[in-house]
Amino acid sequence: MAVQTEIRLTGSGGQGLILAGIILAESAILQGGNAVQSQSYGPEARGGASKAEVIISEEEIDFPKVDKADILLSLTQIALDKYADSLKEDGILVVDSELDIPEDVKASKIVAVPILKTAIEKIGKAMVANIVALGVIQELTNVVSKEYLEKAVLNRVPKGTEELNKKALQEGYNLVKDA
Amino acid sequence: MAVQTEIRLTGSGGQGLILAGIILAESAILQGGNAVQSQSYGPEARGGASKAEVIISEEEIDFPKVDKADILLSLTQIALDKYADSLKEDGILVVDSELDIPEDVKASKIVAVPILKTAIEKIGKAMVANIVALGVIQELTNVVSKEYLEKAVLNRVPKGTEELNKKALQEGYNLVKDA
Amino acid sequence: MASKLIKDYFRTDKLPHIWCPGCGHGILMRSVAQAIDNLGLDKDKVCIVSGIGCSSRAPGYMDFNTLHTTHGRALAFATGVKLARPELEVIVVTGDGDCAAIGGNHLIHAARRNINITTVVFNNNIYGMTGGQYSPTTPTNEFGTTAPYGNIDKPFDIPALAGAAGATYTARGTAYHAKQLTKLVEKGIKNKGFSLIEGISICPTYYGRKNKKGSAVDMMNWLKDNAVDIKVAEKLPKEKLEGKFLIGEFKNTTEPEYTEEYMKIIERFQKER
Amino acid sequence: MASKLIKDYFRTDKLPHIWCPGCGHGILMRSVAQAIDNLGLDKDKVCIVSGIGCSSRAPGYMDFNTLHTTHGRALAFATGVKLARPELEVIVVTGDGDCAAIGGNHLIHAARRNINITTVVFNNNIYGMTGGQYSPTTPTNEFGTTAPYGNIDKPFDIPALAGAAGATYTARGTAYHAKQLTKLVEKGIKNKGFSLIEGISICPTYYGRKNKKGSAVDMMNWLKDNAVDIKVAEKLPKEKLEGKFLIGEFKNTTEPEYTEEYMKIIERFQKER
Amino acid sequence: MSKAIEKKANLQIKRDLCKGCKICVQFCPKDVLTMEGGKVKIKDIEKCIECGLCELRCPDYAIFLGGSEDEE
Amino acid sequence: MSKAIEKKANLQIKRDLCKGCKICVQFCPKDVLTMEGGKVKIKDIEKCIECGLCELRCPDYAIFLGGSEDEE
Amino acid sequence: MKSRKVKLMQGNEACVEGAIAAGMRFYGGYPITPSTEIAEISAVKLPAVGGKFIQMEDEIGGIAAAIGGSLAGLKSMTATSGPGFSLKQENLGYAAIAEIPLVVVNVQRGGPSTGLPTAPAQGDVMQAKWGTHGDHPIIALSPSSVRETFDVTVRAFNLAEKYRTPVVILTDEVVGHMREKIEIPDPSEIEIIDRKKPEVDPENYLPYEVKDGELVPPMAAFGDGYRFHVTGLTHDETGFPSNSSEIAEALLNRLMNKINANLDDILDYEEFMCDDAEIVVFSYGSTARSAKSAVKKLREEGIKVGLFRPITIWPFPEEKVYELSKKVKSIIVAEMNLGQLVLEVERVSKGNCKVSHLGKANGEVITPNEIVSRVKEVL
Amino acid sequence: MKSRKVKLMQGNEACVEGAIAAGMRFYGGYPITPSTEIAEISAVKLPAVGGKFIQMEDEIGGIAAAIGGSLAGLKSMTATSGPGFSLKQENLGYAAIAEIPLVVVNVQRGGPSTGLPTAPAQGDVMQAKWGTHGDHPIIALSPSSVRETFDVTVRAFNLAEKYRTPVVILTDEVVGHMREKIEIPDPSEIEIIDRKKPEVDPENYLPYEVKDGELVPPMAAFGDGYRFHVTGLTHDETGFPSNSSEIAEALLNRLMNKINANLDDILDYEEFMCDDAEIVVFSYGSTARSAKSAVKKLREEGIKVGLFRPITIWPFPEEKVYELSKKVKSIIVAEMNLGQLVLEVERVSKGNCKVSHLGKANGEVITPNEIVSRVKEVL
Ligand SMILES: Cc1ncc(C[n+]2csc(CCOP(=O)(O)OP(=O)(O)O)c2C)c(N)n1
Ligand SMILES: Cc1ncc(C[n+]2csc(CCOP(=O)(O)OP(=O)(O)O)c2C)c(N)n1
Ligand code: SF4
Ligand code: SF4
Ligand code: SF4
Ligand code: SF4
Ligand code: SF4
Ligand code: SF4
Ligand SMILES: [Mg+2]
Ligand SMILES: [Mg+2]
Repeated sequence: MAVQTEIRLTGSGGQGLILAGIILAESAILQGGNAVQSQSYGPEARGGASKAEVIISEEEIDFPKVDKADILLSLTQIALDKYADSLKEDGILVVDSELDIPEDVKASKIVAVPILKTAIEKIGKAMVANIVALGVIQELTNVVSKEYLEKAVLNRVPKGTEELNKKALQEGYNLVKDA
Repeated sequence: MAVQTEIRLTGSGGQGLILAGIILAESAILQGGNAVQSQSYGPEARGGASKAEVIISEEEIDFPKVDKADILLSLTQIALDKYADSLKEDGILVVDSELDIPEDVKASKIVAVPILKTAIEKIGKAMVANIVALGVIQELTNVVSKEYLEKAVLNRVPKGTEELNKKALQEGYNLVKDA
Repeated sequence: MASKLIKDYFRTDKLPHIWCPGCGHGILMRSVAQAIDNLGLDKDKVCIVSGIGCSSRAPGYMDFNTLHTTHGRALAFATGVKLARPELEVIVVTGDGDCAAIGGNHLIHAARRNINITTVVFNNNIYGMTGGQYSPTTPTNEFGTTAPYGNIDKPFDIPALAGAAGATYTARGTAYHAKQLTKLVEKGIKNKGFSLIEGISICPTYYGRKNKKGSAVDMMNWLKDNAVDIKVAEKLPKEKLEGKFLIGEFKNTTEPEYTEEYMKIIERFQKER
Repeated sequence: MASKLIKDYFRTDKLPHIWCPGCGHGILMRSVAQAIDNLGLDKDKVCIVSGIGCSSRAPGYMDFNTLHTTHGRALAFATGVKLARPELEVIVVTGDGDCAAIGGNHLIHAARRNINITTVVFNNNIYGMTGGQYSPTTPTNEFGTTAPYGNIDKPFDIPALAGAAGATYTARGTAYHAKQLTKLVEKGIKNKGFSLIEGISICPTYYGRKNKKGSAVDMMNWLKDNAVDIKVAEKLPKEKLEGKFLIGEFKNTTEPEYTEEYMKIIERFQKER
Repeated sequence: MSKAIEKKANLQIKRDLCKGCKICVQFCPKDVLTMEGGKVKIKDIEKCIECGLCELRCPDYAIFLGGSEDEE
Repeated sequence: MSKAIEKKANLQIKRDLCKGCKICVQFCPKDVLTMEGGKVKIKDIEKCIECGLCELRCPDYAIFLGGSEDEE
Repeated sequence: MKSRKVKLMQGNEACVEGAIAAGMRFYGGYPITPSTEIAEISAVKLPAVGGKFIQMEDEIGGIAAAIGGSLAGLKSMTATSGPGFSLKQENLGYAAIAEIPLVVVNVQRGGPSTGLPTAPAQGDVMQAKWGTHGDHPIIALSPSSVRETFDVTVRAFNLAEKYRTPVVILTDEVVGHMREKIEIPDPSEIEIIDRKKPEVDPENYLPYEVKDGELVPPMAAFGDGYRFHVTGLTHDETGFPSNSSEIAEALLNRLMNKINANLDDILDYEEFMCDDAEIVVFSYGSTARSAKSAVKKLREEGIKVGLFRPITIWPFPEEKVYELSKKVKSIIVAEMNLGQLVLEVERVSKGNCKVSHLGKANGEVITPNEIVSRVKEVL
Repeated sequence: MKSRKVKLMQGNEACVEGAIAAGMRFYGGYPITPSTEIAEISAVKLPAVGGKFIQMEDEIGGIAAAIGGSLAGLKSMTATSGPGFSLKQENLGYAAIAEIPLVVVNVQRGGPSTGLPTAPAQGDVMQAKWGTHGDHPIIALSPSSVRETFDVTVRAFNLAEKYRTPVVILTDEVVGHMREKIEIPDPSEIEIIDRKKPEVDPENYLPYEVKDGELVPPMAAFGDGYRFHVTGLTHDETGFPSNSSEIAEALLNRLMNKINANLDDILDYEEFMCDDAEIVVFSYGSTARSAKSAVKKLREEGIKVGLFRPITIWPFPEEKVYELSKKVKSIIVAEMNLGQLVLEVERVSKGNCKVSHLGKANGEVITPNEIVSRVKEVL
């Protein structure tokens, strides 16, 4: 069971985190593994914090929900405050560098990189922050391979935005490499 | 349990047999006894045979339906044919004298008297045949006393028809006395 | 043996029907069959759907594909039948209670969709089957077993309601004006869209008795004396219409029909292949 | 702290409300409160009832007796409240789905009874709460998640439907024309009988996005440009009304009111004593 | 069954279906019909103009013109 | 809370309620308002004619004239 | 001075008499055989006591209006039969979660669907507990006679008010339509319970707050000056919706508990000749009358048989039946259905004794003789 | 050549894929969270296969239209969640008595009433069997995964067609909304069962007549040239209503029997590590995944525990559970409600082993750890 990686992507409503979760899960599947993706629904999701969860495994995935995450991504302060303590003590926290990281967060690694800024400034589209974030996660954890992650991204993004999104991924990788 | 008298009044829709059943039951109650009255409902009751049932007893009445009747009244052929064999072997059958009595009927007593004709000719109202029938049953069986039967009739019939109905009862008594 | 119409379109072994002596429903049911006969429809391609009520017993007597559903839901079932198999001529026979009380929502939505179903309401202004409670068409101040002190509700004008909801054909006839009613049902069936024909019926057993309307004959006479054809009415002064009600055709328009529009979507896909 | 109107009539601790940025429902809800304020009603004697939907969340924010019921049933619950306690001013806040889809039957029957309830429909032409399915007011050919190939239904004209069913006051306003809407709601409340005011809302999140209507501002501009006051419309040539919709007062009549009529029955008994 | 059918000229009555509502009697323009024993009966067939109104309005399909003969 | 309130002349903004829809900005007849950081902001209070249209149409009750002051 | 009227009365009429005696002042419904008389008689009688009757457009509207009436402060009832009971299910759940006192009568007829509309049945017994979605509390009572219909209706209102919950009366065509002798008690003899009203000021009123040790919150009426919010969403003690799992859990637990912690008060049953019984017939409603008659006959023959008759059907008298199961050789469950409460009897008997079913769902009643024969078979 | 598509798919989508693969060509419904995607995806996909989608005015209309569609010859489905499932109950009974093949999906959410609309629950399990009035047959299936949702939906259609009965699919918000890897089988690999059509001429067709030894009558469609009558009233083999108690009895017996006599075909379940188990966790739907995870963990610790997972919920796998109860020390029923199927487990266990309940109805799922702890407590 330890072969399972549990990922929680958090932020606010319009940030495309569910799509990011789907892409992660799909890349795992393309790669021949198993994956489950889920999310919180409901009217409360409209305003407040939003989350998407992905479990990636080589084996059968029984319990489909993430309890404590191996990897936690937070793009907004509200989301970070809400979910920070749902990270495993030996987990990895990825946050946008604009955020204040609560003092009591326990993690094996905390990575604060300018995800939103990169999306806006380097790609020119705030919308692709989710893809940038995927790049960051990949580069950091290799939970899925770049090859399949790229495939999965291209499968899911709107026609005509392929290059943009590829670039976003690349910028994500770079954020880690350069860090 | 043998102190219970079970009465089934049968005929066609408009003949007022349910009212007759209610009156019988009410006279038993006025008299200090116990009574249950029931009937068949349903669309089928509109056309075909209609029935009302009364159980009269000094004691608590448990099963409220009449299975085999002690007294069976039939005012129409259809009703008689349908219900004739629901009479106890030692029961009393009261029919309008116009009807053909099935050969295989078993009863301790069969009384065929011109109930409908009496109502029409002597009272001038076919409608009161039910009351004439009650008179017949009373005179034959004394299942309730005349005093309380009369009271019950007067309680239930429309204002202004009291005399008519008293007369109908009387004619009912007479039909038996004269027989 | 029976009249040719009855023999051709009814399940004669189910007759006599359960309706009371003088019940207007039998007259209206005959008009529906006559309309079908006049149009020469294929019996196998006609589906008659009803809900629950005295009126809704009609399909059991009629020799077509017949569906006796739950109270108020005839039009919803009929919508399923029609959409699944648009080549069927779907006719709903319903009562004022079935159609306009519990079934009111399905009525307005079927009308709104303009789905090609013809609805004939046997309106006797009462719930007959359950023994005389007031219905949404019982006139104000009249009586029902649940309106012992006189009805304080206003009645619906069913064709007007259906028209406002989107029906493309609406009309009213009566059991007395049975020939006209047949024509109205015929035109309703021919209308490619949602048609509603109200047929004023008589219920001597409950509505009549509760409201001292006399015998079935008296009630038929009342229909005769109080129905005014809309074409005549247009020429009459208002005073002359006091207390009367209108019969005839109220609305007859053309709009896209629901199942045809749906088929267009399917065809788009078939072309793509 | 909040504006006086909000402070006086809203549960400010429940704000911000759950509605999306730019959702028209907030504007309409404010108009309802403004109308109540203008009339100087006693807050303790006002009861606001809703069903289920984004719009139907309104009562939760309003500082009156408030009742959030089941989907579509607001008017049926409200009828019970009003009949039980006629001194209450009962206002129903509902959505196009709540009121005209699942709740259509209660709408037409409350209208028919002319019970003194004021219904304000927040019509955003979509089911917002469940994520953008077409509603009975989604225009033909537009899109919803369940109308991926374009809606083939015709939309209801809700005030016309309510009027045909018996409502004595009907009107339409919009989120853009919020002042007028306030007046219409005021008149609806004052009407002693059933009043229906349709308030055209905007749902940028689903209806807007699905139909490429742009931002909330764009949708407000659309309301501004396409609503024509009925008084103005009467003077315009037909061509000028093409594709436009009417706002203003459509029906304003007087008929016996249901709870008053019921009280008369009770009074008869009280006199008899 | 067949004995329940009274047939005169082209007018037929199926007495077992008749429920005695009198509608046909009342609205026959030529006063052809009457009641007997709670059921309809032809009083004067000669007057019948075969207008079909009795058939049209009989709620029980008990009276009619012509009718189908192809049963045994 | 109070620091979220920007008050100028008679026009008040409650930034924590503002969801940034821009309706007030767009329909202000005098171009008094603008957006900043996704929320409304007063650009030029001098122009304000206190017409109340922003208050009337703000779906979130985040902008208004006057307002009640009886809270601490 | 006490006046007791002795009358011949129909079960459905006794229901209305009981309801009015208990304080019913609002009826919302839609007619359906065999419950229609309850609506009809309510329409006749309510205005005379200042009460309100309304015939709604359907059964959904009927229960909705009754809930509205209850919220406006009037004791409210709706009555129906099978198809209508199915339609009322959604709002029955609403009344349960929003804790609205309400009496819902189901005069059972033959099902499923339109079935046998004029015939008796006891086929909606499980539905009374499980018909609406989600876990929820419910009380259901089943009278066997006209007189008991009166009493049970009074009790239904009392329980509804006391526990702020919908209470279902499960009667059937036989009990509803038969006429029987009934002695109507003097009003002074009838215990009437009214809902508890808040004692706090409006400012301090939390509509779903319970005092320590209590399970049922006091209830204001709309218009009383307490401006509160009612919703069918999971809510906290303020009455406003909440998505918190703790609050959801606390709410549901309290709702279930207000019934389960008060079984002594809520459960009601009759034991007839059970003391030395080796076989017990478990039966309720009109069928229990056949059972009683059968028991009497069998006792005459010296057969040790008794009758257990639950009057409270839901909550199910678990403990009592469990005790019985340990004492007797066999329990025969006689009910007019194809096996409903027998499942509960089987469950709580835990294999202690033989449990068998004597069922019927063909529109006819179970006769005393059928029960007699079955007992003899089991012997 | 067989093509198997491997995809990431949502449970609700798999339901539609399975339905279309099984031959669904008609969908009538009304949206409600968390089932809405089933409607939305049906709206997208049906026209492409020549099928029909209609959004009706409410849930009652949705199931009614679906029944109409089925009578007109198309395989039909409707989907909903709690409140809508309550509204569909009346017509569910209609489909049962009129023997209309129909699939009804309930993606369960938190109840009662509006409750917790976006949270998962398993609170409508008893309702699936008892929600409509009167005794009636029902089949209910509950999948645990996206892939199984596909299979179970195919099976639901097959059972509906084979037994001419409504089949309920009880899924929940977790299974409905999560995305999982699914390998869609090639059409050639999917067994499809169609309703039996009459072989006789129209003149000799009796719509409810069964051949000797059979329990399910062949079914013509409206428009096929067989002009038959369908009613929700109790009817005889001609399809016309009857008040005869013999006919009523024969009809209901046959309806119940067509399910009860075919349990071998209808029942489906998974047993995981039950062979030597001393404790068995009984769980279904999404909760069974937590249970499986817990069992695996416990087995790693050497604890002899197994999982019994019914996929067919109704009819209840009585015999199987009875056998288990004789073998094990304890059965723990884990379900997201306050005690529903546990009642059945208790009943059929007849006291053979300890039966306990691990329930939750607060909108949260039961976690593997909670099950692990409970098992250790019971040990
Ligand atoms: C759900 C449901 N509610 C109520 C009933 C009882 N019911 C049967 S028919 C009927 C009224 C019928 O009235 P209408 O449609 O006018 O028909 P009529 O008998 O007057 O011809 C009612 C209330 C029912 N069968 N089902
Ligand atoms: C019985 C029932 N069916 C369906 C739903 C799901 N549902 C909730 S709100 C809604 C539609 C709301 O639309 P509308 O009334 O127009 O309100 P809006 O959200 O657009 O303001 C639906 C279908 C429900 N809660 N209950
Ligand atoms: S009760 Fe009325 S509507 Fe029903 S059959 Fe009799 S007369 Fe006709
Ligand atoms: S979904 Fe639409 S209607 Fe609902 S709150 Fe958002 S904008 Fe408003
Ligand atoms: S056909 Fe005409 S004239 Fe002849 S009996 Fe009939 S109604 Fe009279
Ligand atoms: S109309 Fe028909 S039922 Fe009536 S009396 Fe004439 S034949 Fe008989
Ligand atoms: S009050 Fe008028 S002028 Fe001033 S900011 Fe608001 S809309 Fe603009
Ligand atoms: S209208 Fe209100 S919510 Fe929108 S931008 Fe202006 S202040 Fe903010
Ligand atoms: Mg009627
Ligand atoms: Mg809407």
